[in-house]
Amino acid sequence: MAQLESKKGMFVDTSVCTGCKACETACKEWNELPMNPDFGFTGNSYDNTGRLSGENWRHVKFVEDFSEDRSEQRWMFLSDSCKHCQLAGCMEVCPVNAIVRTEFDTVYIDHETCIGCGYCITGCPFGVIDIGKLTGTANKCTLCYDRLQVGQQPACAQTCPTDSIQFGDVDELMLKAKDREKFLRDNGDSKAQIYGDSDILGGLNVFYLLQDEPEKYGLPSNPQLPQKNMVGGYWSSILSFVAAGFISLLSFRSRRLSKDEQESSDISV
Amino acid sequence: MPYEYEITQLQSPDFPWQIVAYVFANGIAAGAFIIAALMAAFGGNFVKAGLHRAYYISFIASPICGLLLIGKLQIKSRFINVLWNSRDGVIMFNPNSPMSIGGWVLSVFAVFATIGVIYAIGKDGWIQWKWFGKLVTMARFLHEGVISKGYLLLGSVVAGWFASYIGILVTTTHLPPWNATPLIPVLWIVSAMALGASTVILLLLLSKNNQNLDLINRINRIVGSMVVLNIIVIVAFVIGLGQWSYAVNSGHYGILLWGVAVVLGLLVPLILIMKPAILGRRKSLITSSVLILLGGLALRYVVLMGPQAMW
Amino acid sequence: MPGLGATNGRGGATTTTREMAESDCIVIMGSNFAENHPVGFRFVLQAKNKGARVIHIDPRFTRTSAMATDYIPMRSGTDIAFLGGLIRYMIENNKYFKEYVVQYTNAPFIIKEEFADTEDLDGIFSGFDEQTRTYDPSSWEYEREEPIKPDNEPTTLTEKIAYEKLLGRPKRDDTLSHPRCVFQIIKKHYSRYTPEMVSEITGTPVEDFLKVAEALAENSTPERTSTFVYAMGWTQHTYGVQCIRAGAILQGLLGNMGRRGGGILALRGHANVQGATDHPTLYHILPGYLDMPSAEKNHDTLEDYLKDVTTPTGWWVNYPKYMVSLLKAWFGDAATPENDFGYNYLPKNLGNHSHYSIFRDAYAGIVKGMMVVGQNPAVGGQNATFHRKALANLDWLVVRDPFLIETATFWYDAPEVKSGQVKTEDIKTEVFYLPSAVFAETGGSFTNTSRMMQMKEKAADPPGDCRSDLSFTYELGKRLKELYKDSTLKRDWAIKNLTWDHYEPVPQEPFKIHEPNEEALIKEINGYDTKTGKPVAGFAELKDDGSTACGNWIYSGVMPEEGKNLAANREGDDYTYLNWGFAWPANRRLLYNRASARPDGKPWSERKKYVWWDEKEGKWTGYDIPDFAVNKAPDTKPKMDGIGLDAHSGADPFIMLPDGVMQLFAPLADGPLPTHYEPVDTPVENKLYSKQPHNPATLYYDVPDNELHGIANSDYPYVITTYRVTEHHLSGAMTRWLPWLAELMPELFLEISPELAQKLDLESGDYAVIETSRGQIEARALVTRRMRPFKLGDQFIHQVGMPIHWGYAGVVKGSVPNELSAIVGDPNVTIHESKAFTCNVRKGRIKQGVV
Amino acid sequence: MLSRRDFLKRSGIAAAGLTLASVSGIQMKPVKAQITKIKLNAKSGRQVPSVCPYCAVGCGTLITESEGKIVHIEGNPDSPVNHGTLCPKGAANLQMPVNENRQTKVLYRAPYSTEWEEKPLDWAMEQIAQRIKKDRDENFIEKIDGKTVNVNPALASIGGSTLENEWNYLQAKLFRGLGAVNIENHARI
Repeated sequence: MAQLESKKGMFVDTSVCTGCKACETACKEWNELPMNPDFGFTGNSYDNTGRLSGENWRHVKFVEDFSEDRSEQRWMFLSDSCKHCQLAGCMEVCPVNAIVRTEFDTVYIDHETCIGCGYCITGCPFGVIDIGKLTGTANKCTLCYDRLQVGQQPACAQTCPTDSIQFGDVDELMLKAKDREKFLRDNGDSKAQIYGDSDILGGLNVFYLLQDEPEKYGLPSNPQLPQKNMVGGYWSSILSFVAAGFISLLSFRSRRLSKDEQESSDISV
Repeated sequence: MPYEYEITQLQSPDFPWQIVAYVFANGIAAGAFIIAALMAAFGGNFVKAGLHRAYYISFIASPICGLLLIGKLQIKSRFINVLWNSRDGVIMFNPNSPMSIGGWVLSVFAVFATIGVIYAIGKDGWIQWKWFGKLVTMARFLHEGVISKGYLLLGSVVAGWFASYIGILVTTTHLPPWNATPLIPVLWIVSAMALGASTVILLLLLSKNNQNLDLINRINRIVGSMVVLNIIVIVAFVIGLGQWSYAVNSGHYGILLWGVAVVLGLLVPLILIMKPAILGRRKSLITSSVLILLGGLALRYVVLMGPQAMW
Repeated sequence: MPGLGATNGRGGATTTTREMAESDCIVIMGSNFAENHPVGFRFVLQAKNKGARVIHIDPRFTRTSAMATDYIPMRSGTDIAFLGGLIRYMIENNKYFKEYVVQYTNAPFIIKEEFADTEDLDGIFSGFDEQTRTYDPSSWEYEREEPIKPDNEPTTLTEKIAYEKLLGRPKRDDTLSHPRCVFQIIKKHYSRYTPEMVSEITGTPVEDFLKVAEALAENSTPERTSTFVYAMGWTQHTYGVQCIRAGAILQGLLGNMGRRGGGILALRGHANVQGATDHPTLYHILPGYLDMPSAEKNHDTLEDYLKDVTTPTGWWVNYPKYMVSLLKAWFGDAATPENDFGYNYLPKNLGNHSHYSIFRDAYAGIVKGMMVVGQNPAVGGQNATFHRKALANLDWLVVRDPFLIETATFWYDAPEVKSGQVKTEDIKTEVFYLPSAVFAETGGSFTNTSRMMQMKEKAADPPGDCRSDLSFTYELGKRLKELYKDSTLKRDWAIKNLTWDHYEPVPQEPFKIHEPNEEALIKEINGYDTKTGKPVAGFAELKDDGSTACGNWIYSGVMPEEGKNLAANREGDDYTYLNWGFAWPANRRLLYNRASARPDGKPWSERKKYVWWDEKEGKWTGYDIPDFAVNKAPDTKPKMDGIGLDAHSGADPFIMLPDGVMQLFAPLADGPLPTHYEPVDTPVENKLYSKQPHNPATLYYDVPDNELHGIANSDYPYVITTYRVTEHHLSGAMTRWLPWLAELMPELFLEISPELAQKLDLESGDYAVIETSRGQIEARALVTRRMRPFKLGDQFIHQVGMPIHWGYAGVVKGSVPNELSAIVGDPNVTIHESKAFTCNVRKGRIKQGVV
Repeated sequence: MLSRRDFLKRSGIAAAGLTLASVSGIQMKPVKAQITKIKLNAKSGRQVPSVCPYCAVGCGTLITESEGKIVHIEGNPDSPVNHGTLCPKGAANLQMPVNENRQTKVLYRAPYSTEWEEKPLDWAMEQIAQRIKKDRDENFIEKIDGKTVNVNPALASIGGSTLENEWNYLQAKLFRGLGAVNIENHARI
């Protein structure tokens, strides 16, 4: 059994992100991901990537927050990817244990084991995972597991021009994030908030400093594990089995055959 | 104005058509087994004659289920990973994943179905090889021996679990229509009973000896009660979805659900069961069973494909 | 970059991207810093996180505005009105840096009687010739004392020319109160640029304008410095150079030039646009910004030429040394004093051979053959349809590029061919397409926007027939010299005697395709002693008697010893990184840094000390190499009859300029002071000078389909500006063929405000047609509140904008936005006006959609 | 069929139906995941320092070359200009050399022809040199009303801002040697 060597993660500070998408390109360059097959102009600000998918492991979101009279003017960017959650919905539902917790405390999809069933896609509360067109297996950010093994930082953290994506130990990063949050709040950015502290799925190893409510960025404010529904599923299946079984027995055994059942002489004809 | 991001950018798993066919075959296999096992164990005294033939259905349906499940995977050659984890060299079992449990339930059910078919073949006397005889005696002991009631009950429970685990699987997700209601497993079990019973009736009608008469009528009454239960559960399911009911009510999903699954697949058979005279006893039985099968297929298509089209 | 050249003495950014982090107030105007120089922007954010003000002035709310502390909207094309307003504000409210202005600028100098300002002549300066539409600058001279000639005889060519041209010292009034001193002239010139007038012209609310003025004033003191950042938003106008001049004057008045965290950062667009103007593939200069001999002036002999271009005082007194050394480098031993070192075998410019003139001459059949290397004029040139017509009139065309770009495929792929207006069979041009190696497959160097030359190393051999452009030019030169080997004609002297063989490629493991000898080339650029062949240590060692040769004097010092190439240094540090690469001149990173110290040599403040006089050592020292004579004490008195730097005192930081001080008042082709004029296509009148709506000295081109819209043209009511996005690179030739970048920005789009979009019934994603008299294109509408209508007095003007990266070839295709803009030129550098013109927008698609 | 965008716009915030947690009330504990180490091999090779060819900031890059092929390009952490960071264009540098859209053959289009022909490089170089000489000899202007000008108006050179200093210097030297005056690059447009 391997040991946890360190708790690596990334802190994405959206207050210094200029939305340049270098992280998207660097991720594709290092992982040799192909062009998004159904790319096109989306009409949603400068975001033509649309969503995370088998080919886009990083997706920069563009949120235009402007009042009618332009008194409030904010253009917010968020470089979204897998959050490598402590309580990972995908890992919980994977039927073949292809999704593992690595020695760096990150969530990695082992491409040799994955059977491409697609169940983890529904397990992730953030809609991160998708089947890769080339590999047929589930695909998502690996936090550059291969680079970590040779002591390098992930390609997106390395390339981020304004150091918005910072790589390191999760605990140190969280301290840095808390300072940053305080600095922003003191300077009039009252809605600045950390998303991904231990209150969300036990803590996200890739966490964000947002400049507004999570909903504005399309992030769930209270994501849960899918397992919260499983127990109810068992209860309802057991109860319904008993009910169905009992009712069918009742109707099978009832004495009085109905009139026309007696005259059913013509069945065998 | 450019639209903001949806509440959460969830993804559809894009389960292919095989999942609908699988759940259909699963329903028939499990339903048939339950009818055969439960009625044999607790059905009271009645002419058991053709009942064992139901095991043929569940035996034939379970490999079909297996093949369809494998067909659903993107990497088909690695289906065994569900049971054996070659990387760590251990049995693969993840209690938190309904799909992992589903893999095992399918295997266990296949064992019960095999034993059942051996018992059925034994009764029908098809295979006379010596070594097969030993198996038949063992099957006969299980099916008719002193522990038969317990064995058959256990078999039924496994069959029930096999029928409903797909419901639990789709409920243990983040896609709102699926995880917004506890009733999908109920839907599958009740629908499975109806499908199973109808298939058994069709099988018995084919064998044309009339001492099945009483058995067919009794099973037909099960079908009647299950159809009623089915309708109730479907209505409860759609209401229970709350504002997500849109996923199954809109467009062609709505037509399939209410038109085919409910009216054609349940109401018409209910009438035929109540008033067989309309088409004549034999013809109405056949039509009602076929319609129930058709309705069950439509129901599975709507409940599985509708919500996926939303994400 | 004559804007900065005329004001400070050198045509280049005065500071570095790193220096942004030291600034207290960064004004980004005419630039989208975060979009087009994203990595440079990291230092702006470092400054912001240290509490600096980041002000972005732009018609659009862009990625830079998202990061700025203040976003200030402004109508395209009104930069000078805004800056003029700021200059007036600083003077009227006494916020200028008095001691800096008096000591380090020509504010106290007195101008001649004959000078008349635009306030007197309603929009034009004195000396304007209506026929030729040009200025005679003689009336803008200083009033000078009597010249004092040195009594000894000149010993060298440099002294001979300098003694002859020596002028008297300009009269000055240090109280800045004389009515004809530069300070008062500037005060009068901008007196009507009040905040209200500026708001009416630019559409910027008055309070926003005052926010900028106060921020700049607070942060321009001995303790605090502000910096300006600009790019194409300032330059691409028919008064582009004057926009830069306005910014430079403002920085001069605020005392920010040459100081830590101050200066002006010009953000150049291409990796080596600075290098391509230093070793110029430009028509009007020779290497090192030496003037190109011209047939229109008295440049008949070397001496006549030197007399015309050399300034007797200031560093440019050494001009003859650099010209002779250049000729020795080019012609080697064949260049002798007897034949003026081969001067007369160089060509002389017959007039304006700028980009548009070349294409006009190509269209007229004067230019027979054109070589296009790493450029894409068929899409990048203004009025691109005309550019393609010109290409179609060439006899032959060579295109070198890694991809099959639009310039190579115009004859079958261009919209006018696809729509049937032009037939491929009718196009006579013979086209040679040669695939070229890319940056990773060649050595060589780039000079970045902060004048720093960095070497690249070759990583792998280019595939197939791809060759580096350097080996192509070297091979071509070898073949041409072979063809002219036996010619005895005088006119072939130059090509025959060009020194060429020392570039012979030296095989280098592990490669199979070899590059010309890079070291020999850099040694030639650095300069060497013609007798010993030893590289010179710097341009101070260059002589005017032919004993030294130097390919480009401003890079002299890059190879002080044989084989020691400073541009290949790779030892960085966290501030001025002097050991990383080589910055011209003499590795100085921040120009005019003498001005970062008081006249007496002490730093203006402890917080902002950068270069100061070390009393003990008796030399200038600091974080950077002093842009000054190292051992010249601050209290040195100027020699009244001295030439060169001797004529300057110890407190004259601008050593390149004749009087050693910053020229707030500086003669250029369109006047000594920036003046607000409307673009040639504009929706409104010029509210300041009714009789002069446009820049009077604008260069107009009468080429087909190039007619202008003029003022308030009802067919073209909306202001339009063109720009770039970070995912693509200019004409898209280096990004539209890359799938990873093509998918990030797949289609040409038009950014439009919801107010206008509603009027035109456009929603995000709809197709819109954009029309001008030059062309018609289609684009996807991107409706966003980042665009806004501008309130000009009682009038509302709508503004739209679109990026220029698309064309009819590549992984992603689209219409060519440059088909909309007109060919028109600024009088100093003939740059076009694609940052502000007018257009019409309607919903729908054009007939033969390109895509 | 309703596309999901319209669907969500219609219903606004999702008021889910009866949630299972409310029904079952039991929270299933997550499985204690064990740690798994899977050995991967990162791309590696000879590191060559270079400069990004796009904008003028001059970011330092490191090119990884193995067996004569360029396999990866990322920012050079030692460079004080960019500290190892790159913008999207810089991060996509690899697709300049490694790109199937890239041309590797010399193409020639004869006058009035309607398609390309592939030609050897040597042939093309020779043709170009001869054409330059022919045009120069035919159109060279030595004197204009008595003043020597030595101008070859027939030749033009366009380009240079995207190319190395060494090329710009050599091109300027060669073309001035040929008497060309029509020399321009991107700096002006």
